Amino acid sequence: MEKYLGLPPDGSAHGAQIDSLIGLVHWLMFALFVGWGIYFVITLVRFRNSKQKSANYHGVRNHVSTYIEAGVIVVEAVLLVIFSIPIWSERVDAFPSEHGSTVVRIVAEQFAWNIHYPGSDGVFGKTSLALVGTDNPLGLDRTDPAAVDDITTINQLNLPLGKPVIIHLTSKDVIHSLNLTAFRVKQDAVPGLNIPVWFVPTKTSAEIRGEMSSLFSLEEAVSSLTTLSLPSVEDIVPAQDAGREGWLLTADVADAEGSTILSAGDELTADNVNLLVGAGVATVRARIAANLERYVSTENYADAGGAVLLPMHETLTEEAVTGLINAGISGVKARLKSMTDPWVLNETLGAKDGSTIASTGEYLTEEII
Amino acid sequence: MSDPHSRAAAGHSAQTHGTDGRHKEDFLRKYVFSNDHKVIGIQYGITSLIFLLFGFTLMMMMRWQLAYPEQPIPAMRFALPFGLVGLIVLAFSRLRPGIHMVVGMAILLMGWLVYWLATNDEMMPGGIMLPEFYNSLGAMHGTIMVFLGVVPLAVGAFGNYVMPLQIGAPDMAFPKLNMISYWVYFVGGVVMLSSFFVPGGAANSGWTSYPPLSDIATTGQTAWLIGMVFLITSSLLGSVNFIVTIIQLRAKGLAFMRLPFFVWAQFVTAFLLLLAFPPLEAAGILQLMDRLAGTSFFLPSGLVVSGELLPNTGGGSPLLWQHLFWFLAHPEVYVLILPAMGIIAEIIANNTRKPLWGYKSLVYAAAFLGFMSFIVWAHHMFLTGMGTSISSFFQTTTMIISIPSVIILSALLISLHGGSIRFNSAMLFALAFLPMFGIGGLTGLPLGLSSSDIALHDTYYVIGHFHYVVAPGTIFALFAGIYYWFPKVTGRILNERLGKVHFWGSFVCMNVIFFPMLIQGLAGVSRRLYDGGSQYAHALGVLYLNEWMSVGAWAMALFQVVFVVNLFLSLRKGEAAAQNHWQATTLDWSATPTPPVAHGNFARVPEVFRGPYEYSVPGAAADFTPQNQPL
Amino acid sequence: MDHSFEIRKHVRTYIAVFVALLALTIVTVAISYLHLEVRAAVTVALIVAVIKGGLVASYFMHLISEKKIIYASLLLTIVFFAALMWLPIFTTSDPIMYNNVP
Amino acid sequence: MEIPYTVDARPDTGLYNAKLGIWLFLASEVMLFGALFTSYILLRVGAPVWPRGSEILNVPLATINTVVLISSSITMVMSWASLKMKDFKKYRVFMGLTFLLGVAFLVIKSFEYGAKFEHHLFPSNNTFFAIYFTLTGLHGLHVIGGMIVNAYFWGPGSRMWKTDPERFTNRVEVAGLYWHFVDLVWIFLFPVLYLL
Ligand code: HEA
Ligand code: HEA
Ligand code: CUA
Ligand SMILES: [Cu+2]
Repeated sequence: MEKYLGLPPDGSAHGAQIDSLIGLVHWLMFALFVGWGIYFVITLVRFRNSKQKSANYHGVRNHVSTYIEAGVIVVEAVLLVIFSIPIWSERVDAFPSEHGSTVVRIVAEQFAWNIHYPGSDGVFGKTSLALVGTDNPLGLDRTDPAAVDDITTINQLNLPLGKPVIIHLTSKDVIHSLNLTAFRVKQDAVPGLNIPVWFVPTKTSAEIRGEMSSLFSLEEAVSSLTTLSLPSVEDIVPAQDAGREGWLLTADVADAEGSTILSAGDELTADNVNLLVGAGVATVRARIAANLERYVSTENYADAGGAVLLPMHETLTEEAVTGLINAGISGVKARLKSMTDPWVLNETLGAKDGSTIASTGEYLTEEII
Repeated sequence: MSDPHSRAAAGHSAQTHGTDGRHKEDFLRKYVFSNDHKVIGIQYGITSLIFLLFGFTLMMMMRWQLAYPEQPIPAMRFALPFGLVGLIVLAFSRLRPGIHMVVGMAILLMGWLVYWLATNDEMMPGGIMLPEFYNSLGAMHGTIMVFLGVVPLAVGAFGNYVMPLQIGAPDMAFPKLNMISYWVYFVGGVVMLSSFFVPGGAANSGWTSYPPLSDIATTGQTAWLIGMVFLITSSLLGSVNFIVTIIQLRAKGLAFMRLPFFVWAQFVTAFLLLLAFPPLEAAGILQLMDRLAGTSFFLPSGLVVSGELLPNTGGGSPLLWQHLFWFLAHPEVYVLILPAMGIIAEIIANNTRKPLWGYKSLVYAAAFLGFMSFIVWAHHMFLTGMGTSISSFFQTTTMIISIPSVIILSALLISLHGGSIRFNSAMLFALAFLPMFGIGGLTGLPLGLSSSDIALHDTYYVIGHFHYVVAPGTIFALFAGIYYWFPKVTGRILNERLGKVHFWGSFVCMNVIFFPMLIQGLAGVSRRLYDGGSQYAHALGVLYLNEWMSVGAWAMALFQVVFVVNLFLSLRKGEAAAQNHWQATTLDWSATPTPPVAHGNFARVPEVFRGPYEYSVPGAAADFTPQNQPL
Repeated sequence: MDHSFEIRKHVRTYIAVFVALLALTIVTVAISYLHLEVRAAVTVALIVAVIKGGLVASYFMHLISEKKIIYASLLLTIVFFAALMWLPIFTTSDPIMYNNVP
Repeated sequence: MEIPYTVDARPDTGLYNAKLGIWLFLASEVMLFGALFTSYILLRVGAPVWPRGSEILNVPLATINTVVLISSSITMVMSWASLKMKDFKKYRVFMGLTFLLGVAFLVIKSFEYGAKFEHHLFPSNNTFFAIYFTLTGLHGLHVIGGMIVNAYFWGPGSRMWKTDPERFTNRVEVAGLYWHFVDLVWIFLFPVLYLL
């Protein structure tokens, strides 16, 4: 059953247990649904009123359904007692000894995972709230002898293969969800609590990536690429609106005398808007430049003369897009970058309320730091 | 076809009222601040349908973002249908005050709100949705659907209108309180809607409003909390009223075990609302204190938000909120399903022309379900750091609670056997409910086992699970109920042909929308992602489904236009309904004219002589023997 | 005819209950000045409060001779209240077991 | 058509509607305050230190308030008993007293709050004060609600005594049940917040 459910690749020692439980439950679900489904369809056909002119007051007289219900109870009990509870117990009670394990601390915050390795001494340096700052998000006290060899990273977790990993998970602000999909690890990071999680990674990211590409047809993904259409991003903007950061002019703007005050590509900052309003300009042509760099073109684009403006697989840049607009091209076929480069860690790690976390960065290298 | 007596009685409420000077009521008393449970039921019905429509539209905007992240939203395309439908409804009003007028205006207002949201530069610079705004839409979609749409429709409208009729009561036990419940609900709804206009927009911490995020969220969250306090108060008053009515006002001879299953469902539901809602009210008060009075009920010490140490003293617990929230919210999901099951049971018995199979086991299962629903809540919290014993407790109770649902479903399925099944629109929706709820319920099982929940928690599998139960489940049941009782309420029948178009279209669309969610969920795609997972490597292979689902959702909207047109067309031009149009056995159809007597429901107090579903009794003259037919 | 005799009898009970409540109030306050250790203080204070609450409910609110339906509803409430109170406490007292000596 | 059992009890349940209604409402109130007590316990259990209420709150004032509320309960029950004995005058006296005791409770409470605010003790100070103000504040709101009802039955609402005395007696009984419940909540609040 697991095979047909399309579960993501599994790179952990315990993942197979979870997957097989998911498979088993789905067998139960499948049996119940198909069984009752067949019964349902047959009854509907057999007892339609065009065929069955009058109903039978008593209907079914046997109690077969009671046996089915008893059967469901038994199967559920088995799933519970033999599978779910023992698996859970192993996850939360049977922590491996810290000797022989890789121990890391992960402190979540909007929008990053702060990762703290104890270094060669195996002891985490002291941290203090007072020291927390942009360059020291963990508040690590470097004067503490235990902290000298500590290593901290953001959004990048490198772990050795085949050795248990113990993560001490907490959060600085809101609840986050640590979700390492390919390792069947998921745990809420709750501020104020320190929650331990453990697993044994058995595959490198390269291996997992390999499995994914064989698992999913890339063709399919490519055929569903989004089209980033330019004309609809272009818009007429009333200049007296406050500054519009992120909006770029698409044409030069001249004042009444005809001298250019702003040129295409300039951003509509508050200052520039004031300038325009001062010059009596009421509307300008502009377009939004939101996150263009996240897209990669999927076709070659050339101007009427055949000069290449934007080749395939190229990141959409300001110049390229401006060139396209100038050449009168109305849309670009593009896709989100992360599709070819799936292992770039996501920086928008949502909250548990909005729960998300990217999981899979470049984290599995052979050697521990 | 039309029974002359019933038409005359129907006329009573419409015309004769004004002329018979005895109780001349002004418009306000009669339609706005009415104490008649039927009018209040209709008020609930209209209001909640409009909210459903709005919740639906918020979802369509989200689905745009999920299908085409980073592309500007075509605001007009979202607002236009409202304009069209609103104008159609207004056209039916012939520009005279009345139901059409009110609803038409309300729909236009919603359309304007949608347009305003979609073109709001703060939330959608250049028409491109900000993540925060996506979060607002999600939180408000969930909240509106659950608390302002489905519950008021299932309980406030159907319960209010039908239950007193089915038990032979002249009204609810406390008619004034009933009116107050409605208006408190209305105010709560207005507060919720107005939160879109506060700085920072509407609440954006999910319908679950988990702190600390919700404690530090923008002002919209405060509005959400205040709105919730109103909604909870309304539900509490309503549930007291329901329970007292069912216990005290049953007609002579109507013993508990002769109650239609719908009444039982409402009875259990009322208890759930009564006892599960107060803890959320308490939690809401605590969160309001956190936000307004600077307390730290849900804030532990030492929080650093965007690099700043939070000034609160700390000492609180974020998980406390989760316990209080889910103590309500799990029973709440059964509040969403029980009335739906009640409706389905009525319609199945009626359209198979035979008694429900295993009436007693249905009743006991419903009661047991209600009881158990209070002690499974922490299955929503498996991943908050639970040890083995407590997680075993909650997964065991969760497995136990699935059994009564299996029993109810089995009984309803077996009830079909031996029937003479009429496939009218109401029955089609009711029948579709069974397998759809089946999928929804069955997908609850892997979530209920804590070990498999590790993989599935917070993924689209959860979203798929509960939408199967609430959308093609409950929403279908509500549609079925509307087709079934519309004649009772209005004296006219809904057009069957349009009804079937509505059914088949919705049925296909629902599955196109929600089945892919299960697939995405198994592949590990997280919920509440404003880009639909396009940044996830493991989502790669199932990402194309996003567009399918969105197209399904928009197609779904088209079929709802058919429904709205049907409602208003039939209200004006529909075929007149006979008194007992469906030849039903329960008192709502058999003991009162169609529509029922304006005050007091019954011309004569009915007396009950038999069980609720005496269809095709061997040797009886007709294939139905009404409950009030003397022995 | 009426039940005024019976009511008069009730009135005497009410006054007795009132006196008992006053006395118990003094008892709790007095005990609190003993500065018992927390666990004992909690136990005693709760026992006294339960007695007082019981008196109010039984006599002023006539629970002592109420109808079955009311008992049933209250019993249900008490059960759910107990669940609401104890299950979160059990949950917090059963966290993931990390019993690790490095 | 009249709604049945607004005055007389339904034979099989032995209850009139409002009585069942108020008890159900009180059941929901039990869950409301129950949830707050649960929060109290959870927060207290999780706190490294928890102040003793008796050391920072004004126990004498609260004791007086306890006595005030208990007294108001007895006057409330007496007002109902007076109606039962058909003594409307006495009813007015007892109901009036109940209301005044409610006022007294609130006045004392406001002194207590005032003193706290003067010492810059606010809900935001710590979890103890947070729960203290929330619980007593919510309880205070319930007292105010009860007083509004009582005032109504003392004044305009009492006209019903002339037209429908039995129904009026029932209403007073129902108002009384609510009022006793508010007293009952205080009986638990008092030791939990002030003494422990
Ligand atoms: C109406 C609403 C409703 C209903 C009825 C249910 C019913 C059930 N739910 Fe669901 N649930 C929700 C609404 C609902 N749920 C919501 C809204 C959420 C998410 C909240 C959020 O996080 O935002 C949720 C989340 C949720 C979770 C948390 C998941 C997570 O966040 O990780 C869990 C876990 O145990 C769960 C379990 C169950 C179970 C075991 C049932 C059982 O009661 C189901 C029992 C039913 C059956 C077993 C089906 C019987 C069918 C048949 C026998 C076959 C019929 C076949 C044919 C007709 C062909 N649900
Ligand atoms: C009762 C509850 C309910 C209902 C019915 C629905 C219905 C639908 N929901 Fe919703 N949904 C939730 C409750 C509900 N939802 C909740 C609680 C969440 C979680 C929020 C969170 O994460 O915090 C959620 C989240 C949610 C998401 C996930 C967002 C995310 O995680 O990022 C999505 C995504 O597609 C979605 C889609 C849909 C769709 C396509 C429908 C469709 O089925 C809609 C069908 C609707 C109708 C068919 C309405 C028809 C009625 C009319 C047309 C009225 C007629 C009007 C008049 C006569 C005036 N919902
Ligand atoms: Cu960070 Cu979720
Ligand atoms: Cu649940």
